[in-house]
Amino acid sequence: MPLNSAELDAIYLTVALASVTTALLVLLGTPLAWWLSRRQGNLSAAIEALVAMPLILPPTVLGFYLLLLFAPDTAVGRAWERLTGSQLAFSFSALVIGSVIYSLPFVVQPLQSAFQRIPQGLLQAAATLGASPLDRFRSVVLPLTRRTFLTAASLGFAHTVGEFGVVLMIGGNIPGETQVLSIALYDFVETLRFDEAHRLAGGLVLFSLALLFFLYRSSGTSSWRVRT
Amino acid sequence: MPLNSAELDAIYLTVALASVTTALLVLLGTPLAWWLSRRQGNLSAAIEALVAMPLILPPTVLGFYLLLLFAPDTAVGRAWERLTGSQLAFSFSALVIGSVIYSLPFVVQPLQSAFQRIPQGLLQAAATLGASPLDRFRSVVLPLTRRTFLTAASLGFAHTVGEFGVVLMIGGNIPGETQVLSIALYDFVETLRFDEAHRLAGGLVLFSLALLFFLYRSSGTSSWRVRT
Amino acid sequence: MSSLQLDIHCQGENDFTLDLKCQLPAAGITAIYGPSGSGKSTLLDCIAGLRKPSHSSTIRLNHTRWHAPGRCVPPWRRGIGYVFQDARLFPHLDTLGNLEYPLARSKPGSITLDQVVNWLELQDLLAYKVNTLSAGQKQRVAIGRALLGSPELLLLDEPLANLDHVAASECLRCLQQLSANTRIPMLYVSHNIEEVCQLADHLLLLESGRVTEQGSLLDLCSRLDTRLSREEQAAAIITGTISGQDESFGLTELDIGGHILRVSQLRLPAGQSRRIRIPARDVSVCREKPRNSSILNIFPVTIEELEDTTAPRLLLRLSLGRQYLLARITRRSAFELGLQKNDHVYAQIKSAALLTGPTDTV
Amino acid sequence: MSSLQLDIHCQGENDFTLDLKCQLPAAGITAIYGPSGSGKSTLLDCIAGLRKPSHSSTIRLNHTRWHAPGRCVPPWRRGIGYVFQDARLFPHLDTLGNLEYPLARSKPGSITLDQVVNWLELQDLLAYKVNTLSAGQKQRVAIGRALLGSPELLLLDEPLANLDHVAASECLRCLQQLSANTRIPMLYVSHNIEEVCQLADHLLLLESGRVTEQGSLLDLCSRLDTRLSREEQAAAIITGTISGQDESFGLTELDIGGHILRVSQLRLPAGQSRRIRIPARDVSVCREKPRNSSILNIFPVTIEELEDTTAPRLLLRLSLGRQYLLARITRRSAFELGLQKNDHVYAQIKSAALLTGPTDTV
Amino acid sequence: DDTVRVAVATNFKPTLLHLSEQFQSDTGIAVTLSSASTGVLAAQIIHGAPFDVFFAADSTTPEQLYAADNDGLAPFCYAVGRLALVGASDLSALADPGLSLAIANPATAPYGAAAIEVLDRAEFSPGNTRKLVRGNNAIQAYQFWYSGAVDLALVPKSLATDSGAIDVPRAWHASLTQFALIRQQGPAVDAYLKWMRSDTVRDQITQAGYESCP
Ligand SMILES: Nc1ncnc2c1ncn2[C@@H]1O[C@H](COP(=O)(O)OP(=O)(O)OP(=O)(O)O)[C@@H](O)[C@H]1O
Ligand SMILES: Nc1ncnc2c1ncn2[C@@H]1O[C@H](COP(=O)(O)OP(=O)(O)OP(=O)(O)O)[C@@H](O)[C@H]1O
Ligand code: MOO
Ligand SMILES: [Mg+2]
Ligand SMILES: [Mg+2]
Repeated sequence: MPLNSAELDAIYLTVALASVTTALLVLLGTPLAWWLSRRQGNLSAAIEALVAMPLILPPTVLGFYLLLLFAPDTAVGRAWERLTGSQLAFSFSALVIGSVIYSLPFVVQPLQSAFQRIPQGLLQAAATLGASPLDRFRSVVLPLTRRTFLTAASLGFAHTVGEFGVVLMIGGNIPGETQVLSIALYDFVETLRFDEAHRLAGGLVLFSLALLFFLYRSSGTSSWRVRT
Repeated sequence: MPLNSAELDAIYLTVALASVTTALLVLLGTPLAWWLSRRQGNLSAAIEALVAMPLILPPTVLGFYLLLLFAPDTAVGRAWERLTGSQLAFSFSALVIGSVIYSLPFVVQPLQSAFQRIPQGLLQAAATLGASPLDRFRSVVLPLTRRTFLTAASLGFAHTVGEFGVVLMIGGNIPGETQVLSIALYDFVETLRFDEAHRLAGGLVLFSLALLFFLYRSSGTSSWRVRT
Repeated sequence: MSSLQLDIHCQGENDFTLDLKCQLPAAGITAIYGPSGSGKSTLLDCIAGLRKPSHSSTIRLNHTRWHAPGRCVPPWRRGIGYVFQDARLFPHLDTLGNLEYPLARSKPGSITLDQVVNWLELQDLLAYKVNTLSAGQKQRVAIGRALLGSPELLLLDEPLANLDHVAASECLRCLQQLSANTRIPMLYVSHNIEEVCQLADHLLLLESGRVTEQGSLLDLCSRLDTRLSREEQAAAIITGTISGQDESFGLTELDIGGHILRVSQLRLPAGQSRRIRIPARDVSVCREKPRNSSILNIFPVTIEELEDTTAPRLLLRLSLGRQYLLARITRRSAFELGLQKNDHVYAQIKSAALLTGPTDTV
Repeated sequence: MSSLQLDIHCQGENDFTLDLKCQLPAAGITAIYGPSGSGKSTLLDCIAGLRKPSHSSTIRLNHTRWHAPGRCVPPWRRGIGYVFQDARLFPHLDTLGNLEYPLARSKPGSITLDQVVNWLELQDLLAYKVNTLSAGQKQRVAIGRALLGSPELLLLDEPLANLDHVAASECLRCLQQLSANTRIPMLYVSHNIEEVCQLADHLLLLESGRVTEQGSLLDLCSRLDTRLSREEQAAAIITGTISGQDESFGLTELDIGGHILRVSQLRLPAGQSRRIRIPARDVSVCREKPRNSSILNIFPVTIEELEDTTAPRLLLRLSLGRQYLLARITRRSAFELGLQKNDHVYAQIKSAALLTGPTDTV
Repeated sequence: DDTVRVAVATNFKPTLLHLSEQFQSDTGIAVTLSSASTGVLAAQIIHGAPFDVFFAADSTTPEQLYAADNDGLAPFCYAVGRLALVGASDLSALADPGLSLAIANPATAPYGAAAIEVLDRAEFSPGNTRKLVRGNNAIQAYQFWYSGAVDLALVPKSLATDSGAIDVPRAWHASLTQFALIRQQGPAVDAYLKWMRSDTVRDQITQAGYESCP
């Protein structure tokens, strides 16, 4: 079953979107989660609530509001155009931004609760051994929360691959530019082309299953477990 | 701005669906996460991958496959009808099942990594003090992972409230029966009734923000933190 | 007689194997002694059921088989109390919560919360979060918690390691009383031979996962060939009968086969018998009976055995009636005094050594 | 002179406040001694920067202000090594990984990995996961890790609590050597007064967060009014000059103001001076010089001070030339011998006590 | 059972909502409207969705459904859609490559296919390089324009009656005939059908931006 060029485009775009989004999710989510894990009080509770917010709105609706925000005649849209010279709405960048906002809670919340459970004493020990905060994070926190990072990143990746409401709305379903796999799949279902839908869905599921399986298996074997 | 009866129906249905789903997610997700956290190897990696699977498919497509599964002429559909006397597809039960499957990874994965980080020594201590496995879980594991339960449950709840692809597909958007808030909101946007959409979206966001805020604030203050 | 029967083979990581077969009395206090890494904690873990020994191992307390081929009682059904080397308090409960934890989970026992709080002086700590306790405070709470489970067997893994001297001897006294009053048998792991000798009735010496010596403390202590006697803190244990009280000087007189030994006051009725630990380093010998010495306890003894060594100091085994003393002296003194087996000499026991309070008497 | 200046006020939870102002020598080993919960760990935490004292507190090592109003150097810039009461090894690294952790993070020091591995006998443990180490093994790795940070100040919080006697004295010897060779000043928290006396040059006694006594070990040890002398294990420290070696019996002779004290062999050149710890309980007194005794060390002394007490035993302060010995005897003996201030008597020091190997000599 | 369960393609939902409310107040028979795109509704119907009446956005889908199980009444036309351009005052804007344009997805929506036919006309070929955004259905195409993200949109006239839309000539694309299918008959459904076919309703459908069936 050869893939046609539209499908290849969609696959490429999906992988690119999910990868960039996951990378950004981890990059942004990690410091945010760390900050939240070290703080208590109204401000951090408010930010936590805000991070969880995008979950409450149906993706298409969220996408609609993002579109209202990204349109060329809004402050955001104009600022983007001044900075990059191109329009934000219906661009790959818009997809990335939308996906990041949409999946942020799935990365921030597990990381935050993992960070909170890092034994304080280990960080203190590292500090007395000359490790700066960043170094401590890299050399103690990261290795101890590896599995949570894996979880968070795989949730974020999968969610971006599967997500389509937001992408559809702010991407405009432009083949080769913003048409990702999930939209292509959706189109097959919409047009009752079930055979093609089954084929694509089956491929997607098998590939993801295999990927996740190896991910989890490898994370399992080299896992550290504190005896005490 | 009084709510009309369709909106009230939708609110009621949404709260019911999200509550039942969250309860089931926690009920099913907890033992599953516990089991996964105690095991390593191919079987558990495979199950982990399976749990994460629904994420990869766009919700509508997932909904479509669930529809194929639940239809009255399938094994599942027939079995359900024999057991309960009513049709599964397009029923509230179907929505619950679909939502549970869809949101399971968001509950299982954080719980699993929290469980893995419970100090083994505390469980051993509890065992020597006469606590059976269930008792240990209740008296040691639960209190130590309270915050993760909160995270997991709130992610699951929010995701169910916001989720609509699956619900639309297997529920059929039937007012008073399967039309939840997210679909009603979607409908407003789709039928270009933007004022009503803004009103509903605004209400939903404010309410959820307030709820999450208080949830996170209360979980923050009474949090335990191990010094070492 | 009640006993704890062990036949354990437990393969660990790091090339370590615990391999032992022995029968310990399930009464009184049995000390487990051995160098770091010799498998003491591993042994307790096996007994508690926290670590699975090989299938063919047996662990039996009296007539209850805890582990046997085809049978393994889970830890929470073994009715044990375990004080871990690290305290392992529950961080989500305060001190009181930790103490109360076992109460609902074990059959009601004779030890009450109030008693434990009193013994271990936990009054002020009850409402504290456990993560704000000092290391010694934590350890005391852990001991209390284990006691409140009304165990049939108490496992203690260096419970006093983090306690200061005063708190430690206070705890030791408690444990002794407890052992006497409740008849809960105890397995007591310690690196501190003094502690061990003060407390234990029975001894198990471990090395690299194997038993090197085992027996009653009295036997093992007065023998020159055990690991114990090679220790810095070798001591003999002798038994005496309370024969009088010297109220004005706060001393008690014990009869040791006709000789009077003066020790710090023991409020016990005359006629009762008592064990006294006499460290070898506190005993010196003279050919003539010293006069006008501050040393109160001077006894005529016979040299039973002289350690044959080229080290700067050696051990003597001295018979005092039917009992034995150990003395550690320099080889130079032995030479200068021309000490020989069967010589009659005087043993002087530095009195103060016997006066160091409750911890010195068993 | 180099010094560690402390003026710390630190409000804890549970009504505990650490409140102390003192100047410690930033050289040699300073022991911090006090009952459980007296604030020893809290003090080390403040010095390490892990706990914030009040704004107005000052912590200064030589000319570096670590904490002062408006200034707070973070822990990782203080150049400290800290051995925690619980080992706090990194569970994601093996033993070697833990040891190497500080290497890249501190300026290269004079202590090498090989040395540390040798001193602490960690060869066999290098590839082990730290969660499979026994408690004592963990503690040794933690000590090694702290040393490898080449600290300017080493903080040790009961580092030997989980070690057996042999390993503990081995470690003690290392720390002493280290202190002598590298001149790293150390703050050493311990509950074990023997350990403290063997190791420390300087002493800080804490009680309920306050300093009760502070000074050089020699001063504090020979005074009858300090907490130390009230301890079971009170001891005097005296200084002597190596005057000869008795090769055949494995002894070394020290000159103490004209008197010869024989101790276990010290391989040091004649003329070098040495500190000897003499526990009060090992010293007895006689009016007449004993003859034919196994006790090698008998000195004429003068009673400087008699403790006035109604307890069964009392302390004597005895002058030996310009130095002092402590003797713990029963009140009964004091009475029977009619001991008085300024009496000339003989002090006999149970020789074996001075022969207990390296740990007994500083 | 005096409830009529109606599945309706989204483009017709606003119109039908209005009509059904009238029906409900006239007859007391309740009408529930479930809307989604034609494709989703069809998939649901195939798999047991309990709909009595299905208003599709095209003619082929109802015909396929009817051919599959051949029960109920044959599908019939209820309205013919018209395409309109929003965002410009003149159709010539379609030839301007500088103006972005939203249409419905031609693969899934009949209005999208019609829009492509219009854009394929020779006079608009200069605009071929424009940014062409495809909504998943006609509604979304309209939302793109509404949000300000695109300059122009080719959408059903029914959506744009009050947005200053310009009609696209009927002949420029294949006819947008919309068929309805009856799945389940009964007194309530019959009454509803009868009412839907009444002249008043036909007039209202026309006013809403549709044309009457041939
Ligand atoms: N969880 C474990 N997995 C594998 N090996 C272990 C584990 N715990 C301990 N060991 C190994 O078993 C041996 C005995 O350890 P154990 O803890 O029983 O010693 P111990 O006698 O209690 O020593 P210590 O006095 O230092 O506490 C050690 O060599 C240790 O490395
Ligand atoms: N993290 C903390 N928060 C609040 N209070 C604490 C904390 N840690 C210790 N304390 C309290 O401070 C006091 C001193 O504790 P610290 O740990 O300094 O004692 P310590 O002298 O080291 O005792 P130990 O010898 O038992 O280790 C104790 O009363 C303890 O309850
Ligand atoms: O009404 Mo449609 O079928 O979504 O264009
Ligand atoms: Mg151990
Ligand atoms: Mg402490």
